[in-house]
Amino acid sequence: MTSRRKLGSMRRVEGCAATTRGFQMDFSRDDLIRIYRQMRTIRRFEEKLQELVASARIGGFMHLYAGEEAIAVGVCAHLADDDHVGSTHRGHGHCIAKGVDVKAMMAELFGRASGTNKGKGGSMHIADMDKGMLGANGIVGGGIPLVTGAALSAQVLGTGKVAVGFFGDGATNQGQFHESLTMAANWKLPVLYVCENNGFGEFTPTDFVVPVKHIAERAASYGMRAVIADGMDFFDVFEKAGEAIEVARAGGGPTLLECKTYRFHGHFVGDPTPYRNKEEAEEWIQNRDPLDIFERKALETGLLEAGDLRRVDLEIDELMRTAVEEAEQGPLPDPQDVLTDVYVRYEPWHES
Amino acid sequence: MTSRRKLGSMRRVEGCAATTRGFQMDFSRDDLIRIYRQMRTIRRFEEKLQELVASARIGGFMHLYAGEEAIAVGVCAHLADDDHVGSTHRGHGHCIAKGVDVKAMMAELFGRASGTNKGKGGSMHIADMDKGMLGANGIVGGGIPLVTGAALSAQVLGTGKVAVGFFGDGATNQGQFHESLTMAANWKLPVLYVCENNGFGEFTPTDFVVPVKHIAERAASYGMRAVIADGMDFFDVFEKAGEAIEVARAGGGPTLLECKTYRFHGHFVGDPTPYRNKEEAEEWIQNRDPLDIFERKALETGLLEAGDLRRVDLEIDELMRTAVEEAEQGPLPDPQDVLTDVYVRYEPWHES
Amino acid sequence: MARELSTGAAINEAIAIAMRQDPTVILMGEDVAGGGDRSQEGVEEMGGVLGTTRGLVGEFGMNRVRDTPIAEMGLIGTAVGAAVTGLRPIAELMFMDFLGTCLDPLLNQAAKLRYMFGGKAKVPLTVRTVCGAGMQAAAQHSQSLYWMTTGIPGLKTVIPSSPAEAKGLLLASIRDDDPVVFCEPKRILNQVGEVPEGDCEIPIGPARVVREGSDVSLVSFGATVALAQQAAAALESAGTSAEIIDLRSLSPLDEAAILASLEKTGRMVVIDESTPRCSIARDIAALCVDKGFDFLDAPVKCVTAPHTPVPFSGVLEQAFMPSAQDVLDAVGEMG
Amino acid sequence: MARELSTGAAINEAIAIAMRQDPTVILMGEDVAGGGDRSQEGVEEMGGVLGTTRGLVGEFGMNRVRDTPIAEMGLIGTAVGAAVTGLRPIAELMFMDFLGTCLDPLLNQAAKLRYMFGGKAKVPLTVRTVCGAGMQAAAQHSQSLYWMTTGIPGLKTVIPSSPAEAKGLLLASIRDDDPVVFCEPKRILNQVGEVPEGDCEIPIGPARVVREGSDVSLVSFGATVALAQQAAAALESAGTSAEIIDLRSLSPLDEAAILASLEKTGRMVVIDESTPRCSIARDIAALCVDKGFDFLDAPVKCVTAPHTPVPFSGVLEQAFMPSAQDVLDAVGEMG
Ligand SMILES: Cc1ncc(C[n+]2csc(CCOP(=O)(O)OP(=O)(O)O)c2C)c(N)n1
Ligand SMILES: Cc1ncc(C[n+]2csc(CCOP(=O)(O)OP(=O)(O)O)c2C)c(N)n1
Ligand SMILES: [Mg+2]
Ligand SMILES: [Mg+2]
Repeated sequence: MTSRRKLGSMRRVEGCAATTRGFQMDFSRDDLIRIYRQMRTIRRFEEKLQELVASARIGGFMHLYAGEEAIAVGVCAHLADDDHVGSTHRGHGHCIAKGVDVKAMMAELFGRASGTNKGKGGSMHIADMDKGMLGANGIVGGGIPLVTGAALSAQVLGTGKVAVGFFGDGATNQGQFHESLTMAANWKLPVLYVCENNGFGEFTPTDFVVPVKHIAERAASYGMRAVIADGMDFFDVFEKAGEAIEVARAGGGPTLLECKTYRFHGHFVGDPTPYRNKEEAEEWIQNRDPLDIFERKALETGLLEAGDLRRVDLEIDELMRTAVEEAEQGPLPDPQDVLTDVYVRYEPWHES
Repeated sequence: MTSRRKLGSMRRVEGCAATTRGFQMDFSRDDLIRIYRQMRTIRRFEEKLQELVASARIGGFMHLYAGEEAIAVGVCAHLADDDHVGSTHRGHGHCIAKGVDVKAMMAELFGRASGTNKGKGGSMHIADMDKGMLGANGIVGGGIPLVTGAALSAQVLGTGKVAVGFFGDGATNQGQFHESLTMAANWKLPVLYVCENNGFGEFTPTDFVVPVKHIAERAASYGMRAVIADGMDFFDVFEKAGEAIEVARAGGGPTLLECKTYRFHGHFVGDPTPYRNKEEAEEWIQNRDPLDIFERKALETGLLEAGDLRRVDLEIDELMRTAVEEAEQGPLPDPQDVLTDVYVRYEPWHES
Repeated sequence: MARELSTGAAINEAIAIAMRQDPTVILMGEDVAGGGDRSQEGVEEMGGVLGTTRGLVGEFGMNRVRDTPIAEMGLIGTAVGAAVTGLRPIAELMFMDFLGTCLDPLLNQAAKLRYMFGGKAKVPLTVRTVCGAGMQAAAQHSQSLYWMTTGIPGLKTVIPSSPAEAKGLLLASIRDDDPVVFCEPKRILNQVGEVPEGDCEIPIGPARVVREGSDVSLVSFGATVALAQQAAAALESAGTSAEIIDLRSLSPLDEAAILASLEKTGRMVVIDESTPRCSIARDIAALCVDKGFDFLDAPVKCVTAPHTPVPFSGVLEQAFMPSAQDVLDAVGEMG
Repeated sequence: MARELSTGAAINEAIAIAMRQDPTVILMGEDVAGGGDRSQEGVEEMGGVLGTTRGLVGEFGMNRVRDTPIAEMGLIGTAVGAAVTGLRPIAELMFMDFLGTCLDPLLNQAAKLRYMFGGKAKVPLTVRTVCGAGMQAAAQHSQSLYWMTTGIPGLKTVIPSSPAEAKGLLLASIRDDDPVVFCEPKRILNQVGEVPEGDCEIPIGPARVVREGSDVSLVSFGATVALAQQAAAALESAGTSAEIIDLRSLSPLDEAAILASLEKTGRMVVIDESTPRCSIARDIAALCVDKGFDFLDAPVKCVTAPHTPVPFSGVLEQAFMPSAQDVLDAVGEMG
């Protein structure tokens, strides 16, 4: 089966056979620029955050997504606003790829009332229900049952929506992973589980704590489809995620998609990474940068020129500058707001 | 590799290669009678309990092991008192096979101070540390990390002990199963995980909630050795458990041993089993009774006669009679003892 | 019109009413249908270990009544995810003791999503769960852990004391837009009483004055309301007039009702079947010594179980559980 | 001799002393070594996310210092199993918020095994865990859930207030034959203070009188001891003499010390950084209105965080956390 794909044209694919055979991808110039813009936005956003934390202009625990951009963008390209995504502590990339407003995200990180979460969430909890973004999540593995539940909603109500859960290699050791995938497999829920295998959980190499070579092997415990993608190559991720999402929408059940990747920074901002092999890090960062790989392949299509992308870069630099500026000038929450938003309704309520 | 085995001769097998090839089993007449005695004791114990609950002479939640005797006995035959076993809500069989005193067990079920647990535990918590019995467990999957920890003790301290965890098919859906097996595989702990797949978790058929055909397939998620045994055949269980325990003691790491079995009674005493297929149940109970299978094979050796086993039956009937009698006459706990045994030391202690 | 029903049957009726009314209400849990594949000939369902949900899969089908694997983290976590994305799930946690196996989705997700998201989500989830001692179910199947869910901001905790209360409060819990932990005390599940037909929602929050009195206030909830009633009857014969409050909801807590009763009587006993430390009983006593200080004529007494696990043996379990006599003793000690 | 050390370094020292002395003591947790395979050339360990356990894998090796997978249920459950079979494990639960992912082995196994077995087992386990707000770590990394472990019979809960206290109390916790949850308040981890060299065990149970006073008792623990001290200094200038109690251990609780102080001053404020419902603060207030009723000259005041999750934004987090001013206000309200 081959089919022509456009970004954003992939919702509600009817009658698609549950197959894993590849399909030909055909992107327009606009598509390519849009993809590049998302990936570059994520990268710049993270670079900006590193600066801001280093200069103590923002606080909190901060985990950067730089290096893994092809995954969030490659997967979310198949999703509409009402498809749900669940994320992790390393969630900025998923948010941006799912269409969350970058300025509101920045404001959130500055703890402003103008932030996505009114300043109550911060980096590990950025969410936007209007964009189907069920939140970053500070609990490793905690987002996995949430998206499983979103897929259950879709199935019970027959909406045709699909849910996607992003999580790390380390998270696959969590009971929440095991229990969720068991349920999704039993019920053939419309969900895609995307493991971002970046070779580390915090400071511990994956192979030290995960007793199989490929995370994809773990799908055997659920009789689940499993696919491995090159997480540094947008096109590979896009293709494999697209197939899996089609299968899911068509009632063919869940897929575990393992994307091999690397995080370009430490586990958190400030981590000096003494535990990682310098040459290995160099190799990934110098030679396997997902932005470089994308740019090379995009230019090969002949649809655009390097200059087109450099213009995007400038545009994004400007966006970041104004995002920081506006965030910093954004209104601080009223201290009294600590008490609001706990419940929809809570009566009798007595503040003690 | 073949080797001659005797019951109780299997501890501390040194330098054994981690192989799964079968070994020839050679039992003496005494061995066979001992095995039969254990299996029949379990069966009679459970039959007695059913009577006692039906006539309201004992209370509490009661799950019977009848039908699964070959597993507990076949596995525990390889263990010494200082090897640890962890069990489930359906734990009487494991206790008896591990050598826990039957009269003290009965007294426990009568809630007597003379019980294994001084009347504080009851059916779901019978334990005997002197026999390496880490307790039945009321939490499905709760015993799995406990035996993993026992195996960790053995490894850290270099004692050469091995640990065995029994659990049901339903328990393999628990996060505790997944997390424990991950750890055991990473560290090559000396542990044997024995799944008693009796086709149901409470009233729900296994294939309704476990998305793979064989529980053994789940070992793939841990890169772990996996073996399937006929849980109704003592000899098959004995052989496969023996190999796995040898591997474990020799540093070869854990094994997941799936034993296919059936519970002859309802999930708990009083369960009318409307959910199970009558013919299927008949087939298992009439034609696959582990005691019948054992008896047939034991008699085939020519080492003993049916009469030998009937004498054992009578002996056990007598044991049960006196066990119940003594239990019923045993001392009730002093109500004040509700307060003791919580801590080794708790000061300042103020009872409110 | 009201008929006599058991608490279990009243709960069943509430679920059925809610499910008929609102197609987004679903029921999920271990063996809530109870028998797996309904399509198999001659196979009947159990409707849960205690039979509470029998018949619901027949009426609502397997799309809306789902037997889950024995995987509480997945069960409750999935229910939370479903609740934020359009369903209104009723998830059954078979015994409250199993909170140990699924605390994270309640503590860190259900309770916090709305707040962390700045109010931009709601979690209309009901977790039904059986609690309490009294059936010799021993240490891992007898706990009263409602203090644990009450202490978590973002959750509500509701506990009925009779069949009618169970029906009314469960209807409100299911329809509530916040996550509610609905506790079903083992000892009242088979208790029979009058239950109104049809819809009879009881709002979550306000406590109920079970009986007016002037000398001492007995604050109770769930299965301890019956203890309070026994104690009040005995006190009556001794010439002491006891007022009984049934809290109904532990979070939110009807502070005003508690303080009003204290103001009236000047003396209070809180009766709670859980263990003492950080209990509801002590929580309420603390309320009294803060906001009700001027009303206090005597120490506030907490009648609870001791600081121990729940023992198996009948004699020990009886010693463990608070009794009406304990309430009388507490009143006696107040002087 | 005493030197200045941070609380983190004091904890590190206590672990090293205990491990040197007793070969059955092991350390396990996520990244407690922090860097996986120590054998790899040029690779250095981190010693935990906060660096607390740095260097220990070097001294004690990978058999006794074990990096675990991110699997708290397995981590804590395995530690419990190891504790009943001959080891004396120190298990690190990175943040106390993660109790949600490993409550069962604590609630239903560690806390109950001894009791369920009729006293025939012991569980010498220490769970070290970081708690508290103040680092903008937001709702899932800032909770003070010690009330939850305190409420569980069978567990002990200990919380130090300074580097020296941390060293002494951790030594006692590791050597204790019961399961101890040892809480490390985030805000004191980098605090520096005098710490005795060598063994300096502080027994678990007795509270400490930090400062004698006659007008009001401030009961505090962990990071709130510092708040009490600030408040006491301010009260002093206003002519009010405050006595400060540092509880050290929340379970067991030194009721006698609390009541003795109340008897002396007649007025009490309990300062607790957790949320209010079923908190340690309210638990202690309840103690006062029961056993200390005759000593009470004023309402017992609880200074706690509000009944909300922990917000991210600095201004909100400041509003969330109890302050010395809140303590002064509470004293003021007492009249
Ligand atoms: C339940 C839980 N345990 C531990 C942590 C601490 N923690 C935060 S991120 C992380 C590593 C996660 O590794 P992985 O899943 O591979 O994701 P990555 O950071 O590599 O993207 C850990 C252990 C947590 N947040 N939640
Ligand atoms: C954590 C937990 N969840 C649910 C239960 C209730 N329960 C007791 S036994 C059981 C079924 C267990 O099935 P399986 O593991 O296959 O063991 P079997 O009873 O078939 O031997 C369930 C659900 C429990 N005790 N603990
Ligand atoms: Mg990773
Ligand atoms: Mg089973």
